Order: sequence, then structure tokens, then C-alpha cells
Amino acid sequence: MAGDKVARTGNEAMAEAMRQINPDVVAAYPITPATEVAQLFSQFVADGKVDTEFVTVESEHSAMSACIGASAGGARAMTATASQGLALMNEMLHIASGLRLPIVMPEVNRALSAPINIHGDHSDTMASKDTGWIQINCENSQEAYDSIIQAVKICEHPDVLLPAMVSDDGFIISHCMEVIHMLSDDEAKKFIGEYKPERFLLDVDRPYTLGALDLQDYYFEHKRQEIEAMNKASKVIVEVGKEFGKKFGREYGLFEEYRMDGAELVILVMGSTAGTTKTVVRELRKNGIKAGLLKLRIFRPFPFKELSDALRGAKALAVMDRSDAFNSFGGPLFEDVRSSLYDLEKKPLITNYIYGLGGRDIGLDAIKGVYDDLKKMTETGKVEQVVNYLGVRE
Amino acid sequence: MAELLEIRWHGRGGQGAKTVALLFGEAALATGKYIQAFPEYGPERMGAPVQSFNRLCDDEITRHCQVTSPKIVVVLDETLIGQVDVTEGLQEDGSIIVNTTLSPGEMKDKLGLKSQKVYTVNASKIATECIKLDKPNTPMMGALVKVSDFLKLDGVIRDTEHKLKKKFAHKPEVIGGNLDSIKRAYEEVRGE
Amino acid sequence: MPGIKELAKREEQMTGGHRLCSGCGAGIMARQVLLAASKHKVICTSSTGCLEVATTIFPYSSWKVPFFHSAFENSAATCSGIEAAYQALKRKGKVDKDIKFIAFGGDGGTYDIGLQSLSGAMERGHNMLYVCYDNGAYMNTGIQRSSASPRGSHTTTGPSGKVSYGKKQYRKDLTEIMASHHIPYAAQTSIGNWRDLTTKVEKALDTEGPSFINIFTPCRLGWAYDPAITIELAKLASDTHYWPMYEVVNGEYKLSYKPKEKKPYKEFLQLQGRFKHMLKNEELVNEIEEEIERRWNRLLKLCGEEVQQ
Amino acid sequence: MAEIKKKGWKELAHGDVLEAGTAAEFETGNWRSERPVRDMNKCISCLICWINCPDSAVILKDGKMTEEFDLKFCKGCGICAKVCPPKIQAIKMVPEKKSGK
Repeated sequence: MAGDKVARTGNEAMAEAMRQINPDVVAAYPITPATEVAQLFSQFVADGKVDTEFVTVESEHSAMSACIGASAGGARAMTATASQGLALMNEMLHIASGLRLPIVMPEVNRALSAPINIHGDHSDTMASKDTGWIQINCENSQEAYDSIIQAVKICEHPDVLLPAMVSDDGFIISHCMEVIHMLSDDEAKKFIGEYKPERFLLDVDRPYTLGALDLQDYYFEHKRQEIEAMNKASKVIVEVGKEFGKKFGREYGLFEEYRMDGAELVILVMGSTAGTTKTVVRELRKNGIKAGLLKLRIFRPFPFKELSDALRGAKALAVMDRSDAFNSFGGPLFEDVRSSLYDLEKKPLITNYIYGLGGRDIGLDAIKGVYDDLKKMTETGKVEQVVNYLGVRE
Repeated sequence: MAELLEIRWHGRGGQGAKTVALLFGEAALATGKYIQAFPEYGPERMGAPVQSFNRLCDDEITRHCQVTSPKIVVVLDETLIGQVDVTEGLQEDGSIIVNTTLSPGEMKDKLGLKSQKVYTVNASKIATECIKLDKPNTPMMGALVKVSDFLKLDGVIRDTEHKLKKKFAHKPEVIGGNLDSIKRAYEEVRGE
Repeated sequence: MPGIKELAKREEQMTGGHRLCSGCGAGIMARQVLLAASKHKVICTSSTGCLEVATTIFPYSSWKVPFFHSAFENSAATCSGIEAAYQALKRKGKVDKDIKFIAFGGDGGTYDIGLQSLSGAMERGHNMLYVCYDNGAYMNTGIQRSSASPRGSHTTTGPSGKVSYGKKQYRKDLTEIMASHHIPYAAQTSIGNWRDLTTKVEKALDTEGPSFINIFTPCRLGWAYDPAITIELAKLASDTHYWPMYEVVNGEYKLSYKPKEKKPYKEFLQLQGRFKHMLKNEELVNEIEEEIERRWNRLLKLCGEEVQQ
Repeated sequence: MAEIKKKGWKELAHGDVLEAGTAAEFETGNWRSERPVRDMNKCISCLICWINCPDSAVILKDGKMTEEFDLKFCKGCGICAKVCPPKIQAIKMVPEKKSGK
């Protein structure tokens, strides 16, 4: 593998990626557990390791507003946030994507209030899933680091021009020191290239208006453009992930298929739990059980076609959601996965597990239990309970 | 697959349980191991009982669940015993290292352990003498190096020196004392 | 500072063809600000509001300078982002022009929902001018009460009725709040005095660091008056001491305009439908007049002027 | 009025990027029920009407007043007539229907 092998927490890895990107503007506001990202970055600014204009805004709403202003101005702009901060910026998330501004945002997954909780679950990013942002979910610090660098290239691609949030699990990854391979500063810089927007507001000799009132006669056309950008993003994500793999030995796609060769019992999950699941899959495979894992990396755009192809051979599928959608029928990931499988002639039996809310630990035994359930399903041919709550006290 | 070593650190907020887990993790990384180091996070402030963890392995570590059955437990503060269940989940053939004036035998009785090995070292005394501060975390790392037999002392010293030089660039006088404290605890830790 | 003949030689930065009401004060305000700014290269942002909505209806924009709008409460934060981008890109040699930044917001987007964003941007010291055009209510959404609405005014969320005379509270003093940020330049002016307005905009743009100007801007629709008297009404607001014109330059207060003779507040009220219900309530009008005088005298003291009793 | 041709989504620029100053193509003159008429014999070219016009409808030539108003934009608010100095009174508002145009 290319690059220096170092020990970094998720937050440190994200901050290092930002340092290498050396954005023109970073506007950020503290929020647990993402605070460190901005904090570490501000030290890079203070030490002259980047020449970024660092804006210490007074709220996340202003953080995103300033990033939007900076990006429209022609700058490469970044911020970092979590949970309530992401919720507070929600209004501006839609505006960043609607104005087609390629802002990249490290995001540390944390439960949403109330009740208040600082630990990792996916309710924050799931509440932002329809904001027009690309959403990249990371299993560990390595992926967080690699994905932030890739995100810059993806977002700024002329076919895309959308913002992206790159998430890892609060505390579980953000504060866990692990081994990562870093690119050299030069490799990172070369990979992302220089940002050359087609038009930007600071180009005062070519003045234009951005953010005009768009009524019945134009709004739909502009939204249709945005939808097309999201449609095209999948292809660009795969291209950039391949190029990254070719150059640095770690290839990325829309999702990772782990031991899916002939897998009959499949768990589909995002984030750090995928890593824990890998440990279980290895054990099960050793015992001859045809267990597999599909780790979803890109939640937006949702790779419905590719997913249904990958799941064609599964007999039973458990979709694991680290948040609920409060729709009385499972989590947000479950909704999309189940919908993706609708057109398959031979569908796997499918069930949903809501787990790990508020950072509740999910251990090897719990995951093994899910595979046991899947096995039972294949034996009886029945799904006893479609939506299950894993690890909650009754 | 190579064996996975899981370690749990007990301390009080401010004693450096988190820092030492990171230091130990990085020292292990320098020897080519895969590592994890992470604290348990809560709203606790200075003085409250806290925990941190290490995982070490020759292979990549993919699991991200909590450490529930550690092979080794390190207790930085003896007064935690009785307040916190420091032996919870400790593997039957595991070890516990305590910063105390008691002998391993006395500590084994106090903890009510049977199969597990108990090690003791007066890390507070070592720290006070070497660093002029009751910061038992670095000496306890020396004791852990000895007990775990996973890393080589000179490698750990080399790596820690490198780390401390960065961290204490503004007060280099503390570096030597910290390194000495690791060496002394490595020598002085006793087991039963 | 430029005379009117000098201003007339400058290039207009705003076109006609916008959809503001006939006789709209905001149109006058924006034109005069841009005329005063036109010796510089400027980039403007605006909060959501009449000015933004009516001047940029896709595909028609009245702005000949780069203009950006993102949301209601964040004109200052958005502008501070562009200014930060400017600092970065200039440092990196990607932008070579000298550029000034002007953020516009109405009183709703400034006194109320945008106050935090404005306060943050001013405190951080961005090199930008924030212009609040104060017409004393949320006009864009249909004349709802704001914290800038004058006491007694009728608004659609603070209406007068059988048991209420309209807004109970006095206006918040935003210019004072901005002066308390100890920014190098804070001022209050009015479209009733083009000379004062354009002079202050020029001064603000020549100031290094953040500056703030609060501009009294009548709204014919929300205030219910004959649009022809827009300027007259703005003048009256200052002649009644309701809207003093002054500036705070590096902490020093200076009165910009002192009417030769103070006019009764009632003269200002009686021209506007929003105060119609108050005219018979002499007690209320007197009480408000007293408060206006108290504030005026306080300002005179701050400005080192003699207080008339 | 020459309306800008409405483009399809594939032809439009990214986001809602909009060229500067295009409102100059938009006519608001049809909002007017009265129009200003200037008496050039009275006008002293003080420019007060020009600087107080909300619609950029007072036409200058070489920095001086002309008889013309830009009726494409003028909404007939009457501010220009009102701000004309009391001793001059060079502008009158005339009902549109009677103006004969």
C-alpha cells in the first residue's frame, strides 16, 4: 500500500486530509464529536501548514452559509460538523446543492436530540439524506481519509458539481486511533488537482447573479438539472475510486462486497459495524456457513441497480439501520434497499434491524445472532418479523 | 490468524489513561503491529473513573465493538478498586497490573481473583521520583510492556522518546524522566 | 464626498425593470448605495426579502455587479464567506482586483432572524459593509411585525383592534448594538437625504474592516401612503427626531443632521395608514414623543451636542 | 415586450446562474397609470429627481437632464414630481389615458 503508515483517530485522519487538500476557505463551529477536526485544522493554519482562510463562525448555519458564499466566490470551501450542527445547517444544505456548489464536509455521525446524546448513530445524516448532497459512509479512519480526498475530485467534476458529506461513526471511529496509510502531500495535491470553476463571483469583470428567485417557469428545470447531476455522480464516484485504487492501491466503489462469493446469508450495513461484521463473517465462513457482507459506502446517490445485481444470489438479507425513519416500517436504509430489490424476479427474504442508537455497542455476538436469524429464515422460508430492534431492553 | 490482544486501562480523569493508550498503541504500531487505541467517552470530568482501550494484532483489526473481555487490565489508581469493577470480563488466563504498594499476593486477595495473574508496581513512587509528578501512566506502560511480552522495551523507549520530543518540545526536561520511569517500572513490576 | 453632478457621471449599477412597488424606498436605497459604491469593484449579497426577490426574478436581474443570495438570515455570513474567499484567492494570486463587499438585509433579516449572523460577521472583522434597509416590518411576507416596527404601528401580526393599538414595544436600536461591536464605522442614515446616504456609503467602503449602515427606507405598501411622498416621509422621520442621522467612527459619535426645527411626531404619523388608529390616542402619541425625545437627547449627549430642554 | 426564450433544463447554466443586468429587458412601464412630463423651460437640471427615482427611469445625457423619461421602466410613482424643488416644479404627473400615446 502506498503512503506513510501512521496512527490516527478518525478526526485526525479527516483533519489530515483537509490539510493536504489545503482548501481556500474553512468555516467551522465546534460540535462533539467533530470538534477536533476544525480544532486540528486551525492548528495547521496557526502553524502555517496551510494557507487557508479560517472563518470561526458563530453557528453551523453560518458555517454552511460562509462555505456557500466562499464556494460561489470561487474558493474551495470546507467545513466539518456532526449531529445538531448538521441539523442546524439543514436549510443551507439544500441551498449548497441547489446552487451546485462542490463543498466537501467531513461529518461525524452522532445521534440527534432529544434525548440529547453525544454518541455515534446515523440519525443525523439520515435526516439529511434528501438534501441533494452526496453521502459517503466510512468504515474506519482509512476510508474517511481516502474518501475526503476523493470527494473533492468527485464534487468538482463538471458532470457533478454537488456537495458531499463524508461520514464516520462518532467516537467509535472519530476518537479511535488506528493504523492508516497516508498519501504524501504531493500525491494528494496532484490527485485532486487545481480548482478551476467555470464561473465565480469574484471574477468581477464577468458579473452574474446567483440565487435568484426561481418561479414556476424555471424552478423545475433547475431541479431537473440537479437530479441529473446526482444521477451522473455514481459513475464519477466509481471512476474516481478506481483511479485512486490504481494510484494508491486502495480501490473504492459504491459498496464493498465482502465474502459475497456464493453468499446466501447477507448483512447489509454502513459504517463501523461493517468492520465488526467482517470479523463475524470470517468466523462463520471458517465453519462452512455461507455468510457475506455488503458494506454500503455511497448512500446518496443510492446505487439501487448495482445493489440489486449484487444481492441477486442472496437467500436472506438483513439490512442494518443505525437510525429509524419513524415511518413505522423500518429504517431509511431498509426502505431504499427493499425498494431496490422490487424488480428482482427472485428476491431474497429481507428483514430489518434497527441497532446501535445513541452509540449502543454492537458486539460480535449480536451480529452472529443476526446471521442465525437469517439462517432460520432460509430454513423456514419465512420472515417472522420484518422490523427488529437489536440490543434494546424490552 | 494471529491472536488479538485486548487491553483495558482504568484511571481517573486527568491521570492520562487516554494518553497512555495512545502512546502504547503508537509504540506497538512502530513495531509493525496493527493497533487500535480509544477511550470510553462520557460527560466525566477531572477525577471521575475513566477507561481506555487498546487492541493489538499482527493482522488488520476490523472490529469496532467495545472491549468486553480484555486479556490485560491496567489500573493506574488503586483507589478505584471497590468503586469500579476493574476485573469485569477479564479473561480466565488474563493479567491485571495495579499501581500499588501492595505485593502481588496481597493484591490478588484484595481483588478476589483465582486463575488470573496479578502484577503490582509502585508506579506513583516511580513517577514522583522520575518525573516529579504523580503521573503513573507512563511507568505503567513500562510494566505493561513487561507483562504483555508483546513489544520490546528498547523499541518502546525509542518510539516514546520520539513522541515525547514532539509533545514536549517546549519543555524537553521532562522527557528523560518519563523514559526513566518506563524503564524502572519495567524492572520493578512483580507478579504472582 | 461626491456631489450629485459627480454621481451623475458614474455608471448605474442597477437597471430598471425590477419588480419593486412603484415608489419603493428600497429601490431608491439600492440605487444610491450602488452609485456611491461605483468607484469600486463591488460584490453584493442580500438576505431574502423584497429587495432580493423583486430585483432577481429568473431570468431577469437588475444587478450589474456580481450579486448573490442564499437565504433569509445569513446575508452577513454569506458575504463573510465571499470575503474570506477573496482574502484567500488574492493571497494565492488567483484574484488581482481590489474588491469591496456589501451585504444587504431588510429589518426582518437584520434586526431579528439575521442578528446572530450579522453580529458574528462584524465581530470577526470581515472587510465588508452591511446595509440594513429598515422599513419597520416584514414587508416581503406581508407586513408582519419586526423588532424594528415602531410602537403603535399596525402590522399583520401586531394589528390594531378593538382592544389593542398595535405594536406594544418600542423599536430595537440596532445601530447602537452595532456600535457596541466597536466596529470602525457604524452609521444611521435615510433615503430622505441622498447626500448623507451616499457620503456614508463612501466612508464605510473606505474604512478598513467591518462597517454597518442602517438606512431608513419607507415602504408605501406596508405604511399605506401615497408613493409620491416617499422621500418627504423619510425626511419627516428625521425632522421629528424619530430617525436621527449620525455616525460612530472608531467609537466617536457624530450627529450628521439636526433639523432647524423639530416637527411634531404626529406629522409623520398622520401621513401613514399604519398609524391611522393612533391619531385619536393622544396619550399614546405623547408618550411615544417623550421616548423619542429621551433617545434623541441621549444621542445628543453621546455626540457632544448641546441638549435642548 | 421581447421575452427571453425559456430554455430547457439541458440548455440552462448550472444552478440558477443568471446574467447580470438582464432586468433591463423587462418592461415595467405597463404598471403606470400616470406618467411624468417635464417642462424643460423650468428644469434647472438639479438632478434631484434622478437620484430619487426607484426605477432608474430618469434619463440623463452627459450628466444633464433630458426631457425624456424611460417609460419602459417608469411605474408612475410620482416621486420625481414631488421632489422637484417647490420653486421649480418642472415635472407634472399626467394620466396615461390623456397623454395620447
